[in-house]
Amino acid sequence: MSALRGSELGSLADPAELSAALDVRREPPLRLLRFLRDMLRIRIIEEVVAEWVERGLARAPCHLGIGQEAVAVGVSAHLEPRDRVFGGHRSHAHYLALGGDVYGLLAEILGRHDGVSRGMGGSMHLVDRAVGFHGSVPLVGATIPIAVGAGLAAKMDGEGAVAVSYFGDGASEEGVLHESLNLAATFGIPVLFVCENNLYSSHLDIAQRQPSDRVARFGEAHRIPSVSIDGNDVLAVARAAQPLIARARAGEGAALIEAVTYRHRGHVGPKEDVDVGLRRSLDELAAWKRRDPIRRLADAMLAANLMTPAAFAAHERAQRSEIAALAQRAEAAPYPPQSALLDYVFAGAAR
Amino acid sequence: MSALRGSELGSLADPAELSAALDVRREPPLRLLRFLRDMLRIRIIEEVVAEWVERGLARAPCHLGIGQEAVAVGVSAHLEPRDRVFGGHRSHAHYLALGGDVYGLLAEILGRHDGVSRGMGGSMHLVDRAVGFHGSVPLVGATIPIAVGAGLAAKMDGEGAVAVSYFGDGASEEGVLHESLNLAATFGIPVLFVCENNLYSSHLDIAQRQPSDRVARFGEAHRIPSVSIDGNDVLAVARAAQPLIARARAGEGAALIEAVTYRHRGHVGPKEDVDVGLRRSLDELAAWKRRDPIRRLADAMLAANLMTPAAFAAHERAQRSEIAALAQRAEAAPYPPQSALLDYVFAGAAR
Amino acid sequence: MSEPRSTSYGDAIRQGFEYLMSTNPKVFAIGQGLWSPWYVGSSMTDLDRKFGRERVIDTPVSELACTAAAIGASLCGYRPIVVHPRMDFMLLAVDPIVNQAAKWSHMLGGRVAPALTVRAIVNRGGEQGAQHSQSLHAWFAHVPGLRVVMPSTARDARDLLIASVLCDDPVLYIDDRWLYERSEPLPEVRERDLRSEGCARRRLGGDITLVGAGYSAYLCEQAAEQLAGLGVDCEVIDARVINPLDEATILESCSRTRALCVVDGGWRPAGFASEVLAIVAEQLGPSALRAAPLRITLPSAPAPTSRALEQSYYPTAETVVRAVAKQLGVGVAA
Amino acid sequence: MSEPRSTSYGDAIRQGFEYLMSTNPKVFAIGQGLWSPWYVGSSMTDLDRKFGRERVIDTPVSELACTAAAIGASLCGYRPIVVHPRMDFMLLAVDPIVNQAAKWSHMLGGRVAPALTVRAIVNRGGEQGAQHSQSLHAWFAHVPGLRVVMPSTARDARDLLIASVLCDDPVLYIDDRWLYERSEPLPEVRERDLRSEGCARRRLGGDITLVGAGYSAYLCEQAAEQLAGLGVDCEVIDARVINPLDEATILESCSRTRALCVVDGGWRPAGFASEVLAIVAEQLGPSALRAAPLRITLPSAPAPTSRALEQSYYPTAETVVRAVAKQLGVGVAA
Ligand SMILES: Cc1ncc(C[n+]2csc(CCOP(=O)(O)OP(=O)(O)O)c2C)c(N)n1
Ligand SMILES: Cc1ncc(C[n+]2csc(CCOP(=O)(O)OP(=O)(O)O)c2C)c(N)n1
Ligand SMILES: [Mg+2]
Ligand SMILES: [Mg+2]
Repeated sequence: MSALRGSELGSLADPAELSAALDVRREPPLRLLRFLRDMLRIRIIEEVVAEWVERGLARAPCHLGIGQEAVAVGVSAHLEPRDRVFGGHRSHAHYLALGGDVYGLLAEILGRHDGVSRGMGGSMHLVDRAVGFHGSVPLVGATIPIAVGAGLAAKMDGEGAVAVSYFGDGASEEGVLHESLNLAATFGIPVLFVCENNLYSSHLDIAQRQPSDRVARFGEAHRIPSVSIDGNDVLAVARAAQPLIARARAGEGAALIEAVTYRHRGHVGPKEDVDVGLRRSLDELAAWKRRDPIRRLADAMLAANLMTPAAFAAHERAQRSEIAALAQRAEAAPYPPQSALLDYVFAGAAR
Repeated sequence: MSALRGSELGSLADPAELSAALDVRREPPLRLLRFLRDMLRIRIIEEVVAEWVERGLARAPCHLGIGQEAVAVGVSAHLEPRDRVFGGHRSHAHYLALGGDVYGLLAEILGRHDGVSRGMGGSMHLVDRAVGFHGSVPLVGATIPIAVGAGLAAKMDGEGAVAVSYFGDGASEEGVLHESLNLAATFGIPVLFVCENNLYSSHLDIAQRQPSDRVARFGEAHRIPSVSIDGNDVLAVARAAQPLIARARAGEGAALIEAVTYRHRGHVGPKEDVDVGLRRSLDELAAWKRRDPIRRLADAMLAANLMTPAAFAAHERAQRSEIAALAQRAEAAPYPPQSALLDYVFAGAAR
Repeated sequence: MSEPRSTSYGDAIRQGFEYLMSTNPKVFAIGQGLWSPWYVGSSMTDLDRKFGRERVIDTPVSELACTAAAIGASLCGYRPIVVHPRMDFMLLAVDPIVNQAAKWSHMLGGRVAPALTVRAIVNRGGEQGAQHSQSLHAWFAHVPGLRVVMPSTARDARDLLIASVLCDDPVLYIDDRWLYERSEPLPEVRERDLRSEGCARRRLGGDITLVGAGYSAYLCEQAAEQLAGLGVDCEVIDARVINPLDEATILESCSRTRALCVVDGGWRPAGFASEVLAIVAEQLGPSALRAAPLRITLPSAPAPTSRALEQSYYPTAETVVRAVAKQLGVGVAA
Repeated sequence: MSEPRSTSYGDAIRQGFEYLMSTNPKVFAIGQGLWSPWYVGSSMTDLDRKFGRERVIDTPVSELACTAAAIGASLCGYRPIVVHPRMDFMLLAVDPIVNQAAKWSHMLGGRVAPALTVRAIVNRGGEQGAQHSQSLHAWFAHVPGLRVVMPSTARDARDLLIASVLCDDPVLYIDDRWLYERSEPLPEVRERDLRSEGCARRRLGGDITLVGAGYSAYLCEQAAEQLAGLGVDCEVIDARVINPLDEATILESCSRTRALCVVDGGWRPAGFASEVLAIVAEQLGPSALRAAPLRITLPSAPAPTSRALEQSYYPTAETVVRAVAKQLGVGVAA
């Protein structure tokens, strides 16, 4: 019914391109270190989750964003706890990049009462308003208009907070994206739409689902500033997000970032799902792995002598063991009590 | 919350412009006569309906398209009975322009069993497959994806039929338009999207509802050929529709026409509803009446000596009395029997 | 002392909005037609002038996004009221209501609940037809996590609106255009906790319990008056909040009258009336009633347009009177 | 003679598609995941290879437009099957199903009816949570103009799919992933007229009537077996088509057994179980049953994720056995 069409994203969607180390010359070293640390933390945590799934410890569907870490880390560089961030089914990184609680996330993924959602949500239903994470739920596209409403509230508050909606290229096929873009544009709502275009929705390549691979065209059609960028370049993401978030804070309304990226794992779970779409194959996957956002930043920092290989290795080891300890603690945490089944149906339980 | 913004449609949406008589020099006279006759017929019929509403004879909500006749007449010039046309709440013209049955429509509007929908639908629910009118229903946007499906069927049939979806600028705010455009674009479906942009949705000016008054941008975003034209120029409509319908028949897929127009009457019923939106006022209405599609064609034909004033007047009188006779017959027609309430819930009643 | 002035149901809704918006800066209204003089009848006239178009927001034709946006605002401390001028069109927004709002608190471990009110107007008759007529209250009564309110009196129209908006849970508030002219003198507003609002006994009686919600409760009251003339002493229960339903009041009444007729402006299968019959059967057991319980509902057909058919489609007080009289073996003039 | 080969419910669905698509060129399938090896379990494996991707169409994530497009195709002579891999996501398509398809014939005076089949898969458990678990069959049973089919056996999974697609009305066909491994030998396909399909008596018994639909009917059968061991002789009624419901079979059974338990995988208020209780109360009158009828349903909460809670959330055969034994005063080991 459909055939591969020419890419409008060009090199942004071509794994053979843009795999060089980043240009870090003009960036403050501390910032680079923070980006590296945050991306690495997210990667390691999701690797732990992948292992949990393989071992049968995590039973809820887990959608891993391994390979996509730069998007949330770059955007979150400009966010504050008073902002209102919403995600979807693949939102571990969206939460963690805000400085989210690692143990709370891990416990949640195992369905334990210590989790950020008290074990009622699992991987796909996260909330932690202390860091500005207002909720992720797995129904595709669901939180896009909810984020717009949170932005409307920010506008009414008049204090410069912004809302952020993370969604995927698949979600851009739900009509509600367009209703949301129109509301945001018409009412001048401070909301940043962040589309992680990883070129796939489940098993289908975007070429099988849309006449163009460039999602930013929808922001343009609704007359909000829209950019398509390399989502595997954390510096490019941060650079793109900064002025758009600043504008929104200043009362100048919504914007859209399309961050082109790729997931290393399959749609759900730890496997790699090769050969499911038109293009996704071992070759494509291997090419995209060369465009790994963490490696590109680390290589640049090593080349610029901002850290030594040994220091990097030590840092990684430290993070791994810290996370392993939290994971172990989560594995031992209690499940929600039976009363939880009815306690949270309505408001009123302790918040 | 919103303010008047600059118009992207420019003169197309400016009633001070484009009110001159049409340029009819290169058009076959018979075609002009047919356009004039068809537009006039629709106008007269809707005036009868307006009167019925005022007299309390027609009780169902009637949405009149007086002032918008050129759109359906221009598009229908290229349609065939095997095509599949769908409309909405304001669809008398969409049906009549296909050569629809005047008595059947009038009887339907009065809720009589002789009506095109056997008196079960009234003004807002019409069907007559003999002329290619596959259905109009009043839930805004509802028939857009249904038309896409009818187009998909035409594609599967492979015989060159096309689907047509009429909808308004208000309907372009329903997400389903975008889902429909994407499906049509992705699957190469022969469907013509015809947006009658009359600049209002009920009481609201498009400037209060969208960041731009140009609806064709949505077709463009979904990468289908899209044009914005003067919807009060029947020749311009016919000229725009011809190649787009031809392409669709030839298997080249969907297209969108935005026909900018204006309704002389209020959103519903015979009144004029001035002062309900940002702009709609007696002045605006008066200006748009100068851009009347029937007058512009008639003036041009008179100026070009294609008819005399007397012949035109006689033609109009003849149409009026013919329609009056049909209206009288409809007024005397029977209501559906009580059994109709349950007879049509499921298929199986005689078709 | 002068006669207390009577307030109509439509105006009472407007007063509810007025009270909420004057006393609580976090309350706002959003929906189609809110700047229109005719869209929602008398129920919101001039609110945009009084409170400004930033707090009374008319919207594009985007039911889904507008409803979900209200959820988002509610998560950030606001108390939005989303207005759907017709419940039929609200079906485009079932996802935010049922999949999001109703589940939000539960699926996120009670960390936050969306305190939004969705106002759905039942607007039928007038030859508007099948897509302009539905009352799907039973659907929403089926869904855990949603409170569903159906006022039948002017006072409830005002006070239950206020209670809905002040409630921390998502509430579906359903009002009916056929009630807009129903009037009564209104006392001062008293803020109520929606969680403790249940059925109201509109009339005491011993022969049969009539149960209804919204406009159907009004039909029950009218029918009860006519039935009194035939010597049938009806008890009338106005359900008011159909989810969670105050079963106790209905059960108590039925165990006394030992007869039941539920009037319901929705369809029959798996409807509100079915639920009431089920509760009574399940809780009171066999032999609790003297006669088979009755359901008076719409016929199993979409709404017709033609007036001739509309007239037989919608139950009236007379429909109720006839059915009850027949069930109880009382004579009624044909 | 060799043992007849057993076919699973999931495979039976696939066979239904295969039969339809091989015998009727107007049949096509459209929905998300139809080219995926895992999306809809075993129920459509390789159909795209066999019949081509023009007839087995995988789609963008656009539930509303895809469902409505199927209506459009059906109006032009096709027999589409729209596949919703989860009923939860189908809520985005309630408008085309309920406002359009179910009303189309009626509001257009019977001139044309949309002969489409909407296939909704109930897919729950596995810690998927509240948005990946719903069975809202009661909603659709409430709506006139829609036929609602819930097969519980492999044979019905195949033959009712075929009957649904061949039927001239819009049909909602609901299958349940928890039944995909249930197997039985299948006879040759016999085309049936859906309009004459009603309840099936899966087991004859005199002590109590158990009623269920879909997976719940299977639970009834399992419970009946266990109850037989306790000396309770259950009659099991599989509803199969819940709208319009074959009331006669249920009434006949209840009037014989004089006891009723409805098992329902949906929520309680205004649910399918409510409807069955209401019909029995209304039609059979007081004292028809020996004991109060039972409804076994989900608790009034969204589906939890954590396995510990999932286990207590969903009723099992044991839940049924315990409830029935208690109601009939039969001892059962704790
Ligand atoms: C409304 C709805 N439809 C379908 C699904 C099934 N589904 C889950 S994730 C997914 C893919 C979404 O793709 P995209 O938005 O690109 O996000 P990604 O998985 O690539 O991160 C789909 C179709 C769903 N969860 N919700
Ligand atoms: C889903 C839905 N929402 C709202 C309405 C109420 N309504 C009826 S017509 C209309 C205006 C539509 O405007 P437009 O599409 O521009 O068509 P026009 O009336 O201008 O011809 C609205 C909002 C409806 N019928 N359906
Ligand atoms: Mg994606
Ligand atoms: Mg318009």
